[in-house]
Formats: sequence, C-alpha cells, structure tokens
Amino acid sequence: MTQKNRLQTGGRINRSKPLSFVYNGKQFKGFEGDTLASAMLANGIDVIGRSFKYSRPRGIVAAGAEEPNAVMQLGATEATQVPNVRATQQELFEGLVSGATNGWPSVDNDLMGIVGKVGGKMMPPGFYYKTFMYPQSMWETYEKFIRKAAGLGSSPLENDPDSYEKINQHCDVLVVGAGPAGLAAALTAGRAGARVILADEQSEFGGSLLGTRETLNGEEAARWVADVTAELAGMKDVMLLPRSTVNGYHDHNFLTIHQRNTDHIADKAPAGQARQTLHRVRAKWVVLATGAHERPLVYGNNDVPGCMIASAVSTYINRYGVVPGNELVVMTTNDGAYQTAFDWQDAGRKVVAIVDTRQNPQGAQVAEASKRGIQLIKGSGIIDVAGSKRVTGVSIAALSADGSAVNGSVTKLSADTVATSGGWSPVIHLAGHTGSRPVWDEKVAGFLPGPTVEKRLIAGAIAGDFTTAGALAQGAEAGRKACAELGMDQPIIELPTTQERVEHPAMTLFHIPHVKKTSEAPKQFVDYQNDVTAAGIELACREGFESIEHVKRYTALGFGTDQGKLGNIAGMAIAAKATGRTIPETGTTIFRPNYTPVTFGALVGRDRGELFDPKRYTAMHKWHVENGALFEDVGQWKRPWYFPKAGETMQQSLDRECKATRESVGILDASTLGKIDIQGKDAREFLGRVYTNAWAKLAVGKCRYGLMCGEDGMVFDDGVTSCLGENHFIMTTTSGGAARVYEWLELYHQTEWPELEVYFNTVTDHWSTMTISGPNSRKLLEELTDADVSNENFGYMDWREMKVAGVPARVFRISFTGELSFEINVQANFGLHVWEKLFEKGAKYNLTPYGTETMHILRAEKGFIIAGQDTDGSVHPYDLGMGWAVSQQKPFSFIGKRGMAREDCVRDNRKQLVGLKTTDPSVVLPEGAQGVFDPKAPIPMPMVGHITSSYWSANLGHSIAMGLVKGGLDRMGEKVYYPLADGRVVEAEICSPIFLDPKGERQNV
Amino acid sequence: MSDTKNVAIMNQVPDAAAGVRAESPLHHADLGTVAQKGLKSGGVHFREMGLLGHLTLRCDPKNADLIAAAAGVLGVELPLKPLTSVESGSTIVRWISPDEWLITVPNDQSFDLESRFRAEMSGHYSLVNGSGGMTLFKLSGDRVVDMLKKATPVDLHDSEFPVGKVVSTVFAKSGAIIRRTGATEFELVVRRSFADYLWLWIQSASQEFGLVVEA
Amino acid sequence: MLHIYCPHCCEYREEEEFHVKGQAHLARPLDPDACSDKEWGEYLYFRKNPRGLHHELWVHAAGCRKFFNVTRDTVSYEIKEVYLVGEKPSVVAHSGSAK
Amino acid sequence: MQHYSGFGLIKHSLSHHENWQRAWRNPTPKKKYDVIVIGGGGHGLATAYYLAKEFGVTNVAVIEKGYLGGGNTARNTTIVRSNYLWDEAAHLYEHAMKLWEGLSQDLNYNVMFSQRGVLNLGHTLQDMRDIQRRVNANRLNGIDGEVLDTKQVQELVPHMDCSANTRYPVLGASWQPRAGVARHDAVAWGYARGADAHGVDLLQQTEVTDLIIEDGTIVGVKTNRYGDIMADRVGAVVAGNSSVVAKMGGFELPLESHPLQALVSEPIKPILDTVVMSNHVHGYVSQSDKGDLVIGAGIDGYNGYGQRGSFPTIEHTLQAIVELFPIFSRVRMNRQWGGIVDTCPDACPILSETPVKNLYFNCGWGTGGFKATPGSGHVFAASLAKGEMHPLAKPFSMFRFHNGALVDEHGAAGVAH
Repeated sequence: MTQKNRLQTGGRINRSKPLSFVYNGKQFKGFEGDTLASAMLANGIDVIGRSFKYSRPRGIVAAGAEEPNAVMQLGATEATQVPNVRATQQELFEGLVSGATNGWPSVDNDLMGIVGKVGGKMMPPGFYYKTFMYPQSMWETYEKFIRKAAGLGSSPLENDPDSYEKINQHCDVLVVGAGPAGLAAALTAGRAGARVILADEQSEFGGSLLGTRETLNGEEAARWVADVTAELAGMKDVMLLPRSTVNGYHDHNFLTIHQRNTDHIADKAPAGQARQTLHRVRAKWVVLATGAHERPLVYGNNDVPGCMIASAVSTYINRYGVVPGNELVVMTTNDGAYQTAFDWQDAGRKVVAIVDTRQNPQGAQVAEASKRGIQLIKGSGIIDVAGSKRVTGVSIAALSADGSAVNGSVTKLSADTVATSGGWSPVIHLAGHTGSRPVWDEKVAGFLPGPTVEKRLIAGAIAGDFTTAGALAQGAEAGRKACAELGMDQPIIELPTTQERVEHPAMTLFHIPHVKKTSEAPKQFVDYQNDVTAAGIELACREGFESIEHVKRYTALGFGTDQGKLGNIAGMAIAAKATGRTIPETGTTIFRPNYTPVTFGALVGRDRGELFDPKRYTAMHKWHVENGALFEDVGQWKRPWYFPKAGETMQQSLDRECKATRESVGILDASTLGKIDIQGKDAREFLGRVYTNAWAKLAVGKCRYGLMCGEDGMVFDDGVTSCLGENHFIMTTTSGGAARVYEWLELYHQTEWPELEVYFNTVTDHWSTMTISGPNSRKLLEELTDADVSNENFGYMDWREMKVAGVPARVFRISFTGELSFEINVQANFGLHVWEKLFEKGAKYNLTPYGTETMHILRAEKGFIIAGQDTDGSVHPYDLGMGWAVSQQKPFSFIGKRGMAREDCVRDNRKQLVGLKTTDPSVVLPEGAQGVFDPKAPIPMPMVGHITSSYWSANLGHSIAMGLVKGGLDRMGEKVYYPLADGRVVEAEICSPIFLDPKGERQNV
Repeated sequence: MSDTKNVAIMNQVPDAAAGVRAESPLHHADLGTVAQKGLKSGGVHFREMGLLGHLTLRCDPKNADLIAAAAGVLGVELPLKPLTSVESGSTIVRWISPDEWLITVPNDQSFDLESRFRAEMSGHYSLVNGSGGMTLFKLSGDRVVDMLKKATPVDLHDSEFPVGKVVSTVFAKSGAIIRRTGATEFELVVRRSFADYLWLWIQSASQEFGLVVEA
Repeated sequence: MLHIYCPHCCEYREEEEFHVKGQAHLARPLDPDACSDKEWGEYLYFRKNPRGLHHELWVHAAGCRKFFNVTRDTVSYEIKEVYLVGEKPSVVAHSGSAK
Repeated sequence: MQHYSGFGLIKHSLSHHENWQRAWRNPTPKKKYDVIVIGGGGHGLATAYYLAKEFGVTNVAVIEKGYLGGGNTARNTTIVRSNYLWDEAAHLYEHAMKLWEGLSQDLNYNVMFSQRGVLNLGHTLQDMRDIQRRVNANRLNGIDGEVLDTKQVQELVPHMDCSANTRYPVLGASWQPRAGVARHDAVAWGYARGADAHGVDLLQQTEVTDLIIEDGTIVGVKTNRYGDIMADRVGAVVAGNSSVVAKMGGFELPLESHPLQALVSEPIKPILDTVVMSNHVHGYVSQSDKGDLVIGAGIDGYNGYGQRGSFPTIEHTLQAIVELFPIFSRVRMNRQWGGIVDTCPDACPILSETPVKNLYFNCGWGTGGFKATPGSGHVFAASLAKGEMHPLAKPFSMFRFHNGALVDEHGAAGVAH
C-alpha cells in the first residue's frame, strides 16, 4: 500500500523511520511521528468506523482529543487489547494492530447500515422510551437485541500483563498545557525557582504551534519551543510531563495526571516498565493553558467521511505531511480557516472554494485568497454533502445575513473534502470540575471559566484570546501572578516576536440551515458519536425537554467518549434557538472528570492482587502455615480457621480439636485480640464510664470481663480488662474492633473528659498471646515455668508475671472455653519461641492447635457471645441476658446507660439471645435461619428472630445453637420452628445458652 | 516518689543465658539470604533494624517538671516542636503528637530506661514498651524519595522535609512513622503485623530502581 | 481531595490521613439520666447538616491522632478555619440563611 | 395524553416527528393547591402521579428548583432490588418492586426495567452468615432470593475472578433474580408525563425559599419565581437538601448529607449481564444497554452539598472492581459524577409527619433511594391524600429516633470476633 496522501517533504515525521501497522487485518505503512489517524489518512483510509445508532460510515474529523469518530480497538494479543483508543491520540508504533470497533461484516459493508437507513426515521431521540413496552414480558427479549448493538470496543478477556504506577506529587505551580501560554508560564515560574510541573497530553510540547507554519522570532516556532523546553529541563525543581493528560481537577487544587509511558512503543509495556503512571498532584497554584477546540459547523450529511475541522486539516498537512484529500471546500464563519485553504493549496492540491458565511468578509486573508486565485463564495454555506463513504460534492446556497435561512439558489460543486470552522471553544473542562460554573462570552461566542475558590489562573485560548502573542503574554503574566502569590520573584521573560495579522470579526453561527425544515432536511449531525442531529435536538425541545440537561439526556448529546467536545456548544445553540432563548438561558455546560478516559489499571496502581489490602500476620503465622492451617479473614488479619490433618473433613478436624481441648489441652493463637494499655490515676474511673459494669473495686492482679456499648445502649465490643497496677490496666478488644475502640477511647478523652488523667496506648502488635486451654493446661504450663500456678496461688480471673520458657510473660487465667485456661503474653519478638517450646513440652499431652472455628464451638458450648456474630448493633446487654454485666448503681451515667433505657429498649417482647436445642439432636441449624412460632403461618410469616451461632458439639454429642427470639428469656422450654430453604422445618426448644458445665466448675479447678 | 507500685513494669527481654530465639517482624523473610543473593547496587537500599527497644512516652508538654524529668532521664531535651526529633547516642526521640514521643534504644536497654523513668519521673504520664509491636526499616539510595512518593502523600521535597523531620502518615494502605536521617536516607517505624505487607509493597515499588537488601 | 491543616502537627496534610467525625460541639449531656427520650434522641441523632458553613470534628487518624474542629463550606468545600477542641469558632454562618 | 407505541413511531416518522405532543406542560401556577410536593425528582414526581391517579387528588403542584429528575434520580447507578433484612424495610422495598414490574405499561413510558438479577457477594464467614440471615428473612417475607455458592456465582458471572487465591475470595452470594436495573431518567420523565396528564402542575426552575407556617401549621410556600403558593398539605421530597427545607420549618432531622460518587467506563461490548455488588471489597458494577460499566461505591465521610466527592473514593472503588474483574484493568473510566444523599443513622428512610402540622417529609433514603421510587411515591401519596401515614410508612417516622425503634439495616455492621 502506498501512502497516497503523504507529502514528499515537511511535517514533524521521520520519513527515514517507516513503521508498519495493521488496520482491520490489512497491512499499512506510516512513519515515526505519525498518529494512527495521520497514518490512516496518509493511506487514504476513509471509513474508520460506523456510527452507534444509524451505522453510518464515519471518517476522521479532528486531530486531537476532540475526535468523536476514530475510536478504535487496539492490541495484538487478547491480553493486551485496549478498547476505544482515539486514533488521533495514539502514536504509531511498529506492529500496531488496530481495528474498527463496529460494523458487520465490515465497516465498509455494514448490514446494520441498512437498518440505519431504513429504520433511521423510526429512531428519533428517545424512541426507545416510546416503544418495546408491550407485552410487559417482552422487554427482556427486546433488550437482548438492543444489547447486541451496545458498546464500542471490547474488553480483554485475559488478565492485564502490564503494571501501573501511582505517584504523589507536590508543586508550587502546575501548568496544564505546553502550548505558547503554558511554556511561557512554566518558564517564568521556573526561573523564579518555583517547583513546577508542566504537563501536556501530546507527545511533544508546543501545542497549537505544532500544527501551524507560524513563525516565532522569524524562525519556525519549533525552535523556540525546543529552546524553552531545554531550559526548563535543566531546572532542578521543574518536572516535564509529555504524553500526560491532566484529567481531573479536584478540591483544594488536587489534580490527577494520566501519563502514558509506553503506549507509543507497543501495546504491551517493555519488561520492567510501568505502562502508565497516575500522578496525584497537590499544587499550590494551577495555571490552565489548555487552549481551544475548533468547532465544526452543522450542515446536511456533515458526517460523510471527508468532512473535517479546518484546523485539523492544517495540522495533518503541517505536522504530519498528510493531505487528507484532493479537492477541498472550506466553509468558515471566520478568518482563521482561510489558512487551511492556503496550506492545502501550498501542498499542491486543489482548493475548490472558500465558502464564507459572512456577507462581506474583508482583510488580509480575503486578499490573500483572491491573490491565490481561490474562489471565494460569500454570504453562503454548505447545506448538504453528496457521497456516502467519501464526500463527492457539496451543495452551496446563499444565506440570510444572520445565517438563519437559505435565501438563494443551490449550486453544486464537486469536492472530496470539506473543512469547516464555526469558531473556537475554549477548553474549560478542568476549570469546571470543582463546581465553578462557566460563563458565556458573546465576543468569544463560547464559554469561559467562571469564578472559582481554587488557586487557579488561566492563560491563552482558554481565556478567550486565540492569538499566539496573546497566549505568550498571558502565560508569562500568569506565571508572574503565581510567583507573586507564592511570595517569589516575578521574573520577566523575553517573549518571541510573532507574526499576527488583524482578524476581522467572525460571525456567530453554528447550524447551517437547509432549504427544507430541519426535521425534513438531510441529517445534520451535532454529536457524531451518539448520532445526535439538529432535528433530534429540535424534537426534544418540542417535546418539552427544554433545560439543556434534559436535551442532553434525552438525545445523549455529549454522553460519548469525547464528552461532546465538538458538539455541545452547537447543540446548546440549536436548543436555544428552538426554545427562543439565549444560549446562557438554556443553561450552562457542566464538566466532570475525566477530560479524556483513564485506564482503570492506572487508577488502581499497585493496590491489586497481593497488595489489594494488607494481610496482617501474628508472630506465629509461619508456624500455622507450616502446620497446615486454613485461614479465616478477620478484618485484615489472617487467623487460623482450623488445622486439618490428612484425610480429615472439616467437621472431623473440628471434632478432634474440640475433644482434645476439653479432654487434655488445646492452644489458640489469640494475638490478634486488640490490646490497649491504659495508665493514669483516673484510668479506673474512665473504664467505669466506657464499660457497662463496675471497675472501682477491681484489685491489682485481677481480671474482669466488660461489655462496651454505644450511647444508644447497643453492644459494640467486649473483652477482658486486667488491673496491672493501681493506675495501670490492659484492655482487650475484639480483633476486628481494636482500632475502633482505641479511637473511641481517645474521642471521649479528648472531647468529653479531658480532665481525667489517663493515657491510652495500643499494644496489640507488641504482645504475642497464646491461650492454652483444657484440664492439662496447668501441667503443661508448669513444665515451662518455675512459678507457682496452683489454683490456690493463681486463681481464676487472676494474672501473674512469670517466666515461660525463659521468657518474661504476663499470664492471665481467663477462659473463653470454660476450661482451665492460661493466656500467655510475651513480647512478640519471642512469641514463636515460646509457642514452639509449648509444643515441645505439650506433645505428651497431645497439645492440639485450634483455630477460630473450634474457638467458636467451645465458647458456644459455654454460651459466651461473640460481638458482631451474636450481636448486630441492635441488641443491648439485657437482650443478651447479660444484665449481670450492667451496673445501674455506678454514680456516673456510663456510655449506653441512657440509651438502653429508651422506650423501645425497655418494651416487652424484644428479641433476646437464648440457647436452642433441636428436637432432633443430630440436626445442626444453619446460622442465619429465621425462626417462627407458627410453622403453618402463611407467607409473609411472622419471624421471631434468627440463629446467630450454631454448631455440632462433639463433646456433647448433639447440636447446639444460640439465637435471638422475641421474648426468648421468658419462653424457656417453648418451641421455635425454622423453615429452611430446602423445605425442611427444624423444631428447636428454647433453653439456656450454657450447654456445658453450667456451674462453671471446669475453669475453676 | 517512685511510680512502680502504681504501674506494672517488667523486663520483657529474657536473659541471654536462657538461649531464647528472638525474631523480628521480618524474620520469616530471611533477609540475610535475600541480601546475599540479591542486587549489590541499585537506587533503593533496604535494611530492617529489628529488635530495638521502642518506648512511647506520653505526658503534658506544658508540665515543666515532667519535661525536665524526662530530659534528665533521656539525656536530651524532649523535642517539643512538632514533627522534630532528637538523637543522643543510640537513643532517638521522635515527636509523635503534642503529648507523645517515640523513643528507640537498643532492646536490652529498654527496661533500664523504663525503670529510670519510673524512678525519677513522677506525676501524670505514661510510658509503654511497644518493642514487640514495631520494627524499623532503613531506606536509602538515590531513588529513595521517588520510591517513597509512591507510598505516602506527604511532601518529601528537602525544602519541606529536612533531615531530622518526623511524620506519622499513611504508607500504602498501612501507616508509618517516617523520619529523614540524611539527604537520601529515611527510617520508617512500622507495626509488626503490617511489616510483611509493607515489605512486599516496598519490593514492588522499588523494582524499577533496583532494590538492594542489606542485612 | 481535601487538604487539611492539622493544628497539632502544624502543617497541611491530605484528607487520607484524617477521619471526619460529624458535627462538632455536640456536648454529651451532663446528666443523661435526666434527659427525656426526645432529648437523648436529639443528642444522638439529630443534626444541623447545613448547606453552607459547617463546624465539624475531625481526627488526624494516621498522624498525631488528635481531634480538632474544622469550619468548612459544604458547598464550595472551602475550609474557613481550623481550631482546637474546646475552642469556639470565629467564622460562623449568618443567622437564618440556609442558602 | 398521547399514547406511545411502535405504531405511533411509524406514524410520526411520516410527518417527520413534527407532531409529537409535549411530554408535559409549562403551566402557570394556581394560587392554591390541595397538595404541594417540593422536589421534582423521581420520588416527588411519583408521589404526584399516584396522588392524582390512585388517590384522586389532582389539584397538585410539584415545585422543582432545577429541572425534573435532575437530582439523585439523574445521578445514581439505577440498581433495583428488594432483598432487605428487616420486615419493615423489606415490605416497603418489595411494595416498590411490585410496582416496578409493570411500571412501563402503567406509565405508557418504557423505563427499561431490566430484571437481570442482583448478586450481593460474600467474602468472609460473617458475610455468609449475614447473607443466610437476610435471604431466609426474604424468603419468609415472600421475596425471591437464594444463597449461591462460589461455583454458582461463577456460572452467573463467568468473567469474575472467583478463584480462592484472591485477597478476599468470593465465598458465595445472595441472588435476587427479580432485581435489576432501570433507565433512571425515564423513570422521572415517565412519572412527570403521567402526573401532567392527570392535571398536576410541574413548576420547574422554581425554588422554594421558605415555608409559610401559621401557628404550627403549614399553609403554603414562598418561591423565588411565583411568590407565595398556598396549599393544604405539603410534602417535602428533596433528597440531599432535606435538612435545608426542614430548617425552614424550624426543626432538625436525623440526617447527614454526603457526597455519593459513581462512574462509568467507556462503552464496551456486552460482557456483564447481571448486577454485582460487594460490600466487603466495596464496589458494585453493572453494564448498561449502551455498554458502559456503571460503577459505584460508598459515600464520602464528610457532609457535602457539592455533588462531588474525594478522589480516593474513586480509586478504592476501582481497586475493588479490578479485584473482582482483573480483566477490566485495561478498560477506561470515561466519566464520574456525584450526588447528594441524605443518610439516616439506621440506613433506612424517613417517611413521616413532622413537628409542623400538614408538613410531611420523605427523605433519608441514603444511597438506596432509586430502587424505592415507585413504592416511596405510592405510600407517600397515600399518606398525603389521607393526612395520615400509610401503614408501610409508619415504621419510618422521624420520631423513631426519639424512642429508639430504629430499623437498623446496617445489619451486622458490628465487629467480628
């Protein structure tokens, strides 16, 4: 294939570096420096896709981020597919594989196109709201067909082989856009010594200068750009980010920059390189120098391939050495687009005519046109285009002075390219992200950034000055302003001389009328990607969708991946005209991040897979792994769940662990329990306020269980707190609740009771905690300590300091199993050592490690609750039958006391926690089963509470359960029925939750 | 005068004679072997300074007696200026909050230091030994700042983060107490249970610069 | 993302380091037992939730773990003032206006 | 009202769609109405529609400060389900679900209610206990739902990573087949068109600046555009801004208004045809008929009326989505937005009388209001018509926060072990 549209010379491409690429299975050639779009145009590829709704052939319209049509599928392998890549922003690389995202069997011959032609008239905006309703059952069927047409590109079906970086940045000045304004701003701030970040979405700096033949200081502009860039690159605190789009402008000058590191090299990043980087920037000041987008005019069949934006045509010629056609017609409302005709002519191709909508254009450009012998058709517009897969001709008609109507006969000219300019829209998107509303400017005929609370400046075209001289001056000024605000020097940089010409007034015109009414005229597209037409917008207005937000939502205007960069303003203008209002009266245009789409992977960074969330380990974790533990996620902790032996089912493992513990001795790694060290003379008083029970008399050396409630009286945590010294306690919390309880204590201390002399410190990770439990636990402990751990000297709910396996330890004689238990705490650096010593000595006692599941069973046999499983934020201590843990006598009204006294908390028939014995002892009720008193009741059945904990108890030889039952504590012996999903109804009897050793003798021996 | 009857303190470090094996939070990562097998040069250097004594002191900075007493015990003034630290020999004192300081010493000195506090400092304060719950990472190298920027949102530019500055902040999805000890040298105090996660994270984030593990 | 000045660390930090704790200056009734259900309910649940200036409690959770007050505009998200627990705000909403 | 149908489309195409009627009028307001509904979002418009259609109260105005359906109706992720835990909530949302089924026909407007099913994933043992508990409750309440194991989940969502080696493996899920999604804008427009057809005046771009209250009873509202408009009863349905309107009435609500963010990817070919929600890794996702992945997560912690939240929420949400669907890593996020949700301490709404006589509030739906739209409108309309709260609304009185009778849908939001 030859590059038939490629010029022999000129442009910023490297003709000595040819690159081959694939489009829809065919091989093509381009050059280094090309975008995929410029390479396609060079090869004369006209149709690059089909439109979403009508399946019309579409071609390339623009040369940058505003391109609505050239949205391609990229990627050579399944894993490296990238959907919806904008060809105008994708740099060409060797071996690039691309395809159109729709069209069947091919974009050139698309069967859906017939549907579009035939059905098009039946598919006005919102047609789907008006049909597919009957019969009711059919919608899902209709929808299946609608969904077939959904989507542009395809997601990969394999996992992403690439990695992504995320970096936090801080700077004094973030300059967005490296055109003349941005470069001048960055240079000024840089010379002042500011920390500067300069980001631009393109592969090289220069912005608008890259696409023109304009000179600076009499030389090609690129020279000045190179000099400035080089100076900036030499500054220590200046960061230059090409290929980096500032996508989001968030509160307090926090901005995100999406940098493509390798997308210009291959579809898979070279080894060791991150494919993309997301910069999270906190900027003291932001200078927006984002430029402007040229607006195409709206006219009949303006979507036929060959219809382009004037400045884009110039860019392809000047930057890429590509002339996208042979015979050009220019239609413009302003002087600017004349240059496109000149560029085209200088490229050696034919300019058929310049159609100027102004009645009497004057000045240098007009003179130049006639000097060049270019036919100038004044006061006219292109009302229709001939051709389907490529423009073959245009229909031109004279317009009324205000451009609102055709008032002359139609002449046809043959041409294959139409370049239009309806003026320029400042790129204000980022300025609006933090809630600032854009304001309409008549002179600019566009929206400008509105007032903002952010430390933000604007310079250049975004501020409505479309001249290079203006951009340079405003950029430098913005740089100085930022420096002044930062208290730095405000250097004056020498600005290059430009070659400005006087621009004559442009005409404000968006929509070229047709001889027919818009509704009957050929389709005049406003938003190409969503097939939104002028007729559609007028229809929406006729139907009462008058707010621009309604128009957009009803027609889908601006909802494409280009977010209406080309079409929004024209759409508003058409809606305004249709409703007899001004553009500002129809509303404003609101922008949200992202400016251009951002890869999920870049937003995720390395917080995925292994690093998605921390895994927290205890000091004994390695041992658990080596001994075959399966793990349970408890908060971020990895806790042993149970320790299966070869060939065991889970139940067999649990039975073994439970029996071994009750018959001899088991061991649990309890290190994950939250531990908070509390010191100060008021520690005791503080405990009395945050726990429901009494602490005044707890003696040094003693431990006590406590319930913690919210101010609403509902239980939210529990644990044992021990008195280490008169003014010294250690509190334990649930594993999941540690951080919350710690913050809770600090909250009350700092905001409510600062007068109390107490300090809290979290020591959860400091102590390794291992609980040996069972009749032989004392014998085992005695083998590792010289201390007297007899019942006489070391009673239940005492703690003692002693050496265990040579390691200083605090041993707590507390029990969550109801067995004789010792909770050994040593500094975690020695935890595994002690743990292993226990196993050395424990072999003869069949010391058995157990995990959370066996812990649950053993505590349930004793009726001990687990906060978060047996409670859910809606039960108070009395509901749990734990009134014994509430001291109403305490002088201070502890947290929760008032809450649990509210009307609804003291009413009868609240759900209360009880034990449940199934009539058939072999049946284990599923946790979460819902109980009823009347199993025959019709649906909806009155439910009386659910099963919170339920297990097979190997020790008892029958199932055990705990659950909430309405009025349960007064219903001992009564039956509750549990209708299960499989149709069974399980009968159970309400009983005490203490199934084993009700007198609590075993733990006291 | 002595405070020991009101608070329980205990020498938590076994006698050398007991032959107890001590394991730092990254013990399982076997950094010794990693160091031998791994890169010898790179942009980021990593070393775990495990088994230090970590003591947290909390008291009212406006109480001159307490501040003086603490200075007496430590041999240096407590840093009262936010986000600063002081060093004296092997003792480092970090400002954590207006009424909180983190003191690190060799672990075998922690009980002695604790005892001296209890003996010489009275009044309302707390002193807690957290040695088992923390470890210290030394991170250095030409690219260390570039690596740290990936993990923490604080500004590490030398104009904002001079040597000696210490901040408690988020680090990846955990937290760390970061202190600058040199132009290209930082130390992180992190929690034991998160140490493995942070170690994995630092390895991943350092890969592009080349990670040199020291042990 | 908000940029918040911690009055204890005396520098700006990212929102990620903080937890917000809702409306500030909600003093726990000194004698809860003397409160009616209504009074207790209002202390527990009812909030000003203004559109505009809001005095709210924050904690520097990942930093110094100190609580402090922030006066913030809930529309523009501008932080007007940061002050210590126990202090009164100096920037307050003009009476009445809910706008 | 002009009847919509496929034939209508063909007919109108012949006249170039010139003759379609307005979907609703632009009326000049009367001096006085029987009922004024403040707020022209989905709930408010549904309220007006049912007032007129079901309860014969046609002298009704809906006063909207912006454009119809421009609040949270326009800013949510369109998920519809009714599998709530507590009876009170379950009955209310199921009432809504029954109305969803058949809403397009009732309104003669296709709201594209697509019952593609909703999965709530469980990643921990406690998640699974809670799922069992909720599904069992749903079943006994006559609401469809079942508990699926990992394998069944994988069959429903072939592209999700259900392997055991993820950070938080998928242990199972609850599955409500009748749940799904609907076209959010169409819901507001369909109700608006229906209400208008029954004579309701829809006053857009009109802001209520104050309430007119005479000795404890509301008699009308002040507006920025039409001055005072009187009414016998006023219902405030102003999600997000409820506390602002309550302040006009001189009282506070147990609400905080938070930013709720959502985002969409670029449109991609169909790859996910059910709704996947995970509270534990914290994200939810479905795919629209246009091909966008519609993604949401939790609220930002601070109060905000700015219709925008903080960036880390977006990051965490996408981390969750990529954790569930690693293959989406190269898909690109197109746009994000934010709504203002007023959240209640018990994650349930307020449908209630207020301290001001004849002033009623419908608010506090938090992040879950869209799914309730028809039911909310229906029971609120019944309450406004009778001047007495509908039985389904009674449990949701604002005064439950005085006596403690909360309906805590946070469920087991407590701690584990």
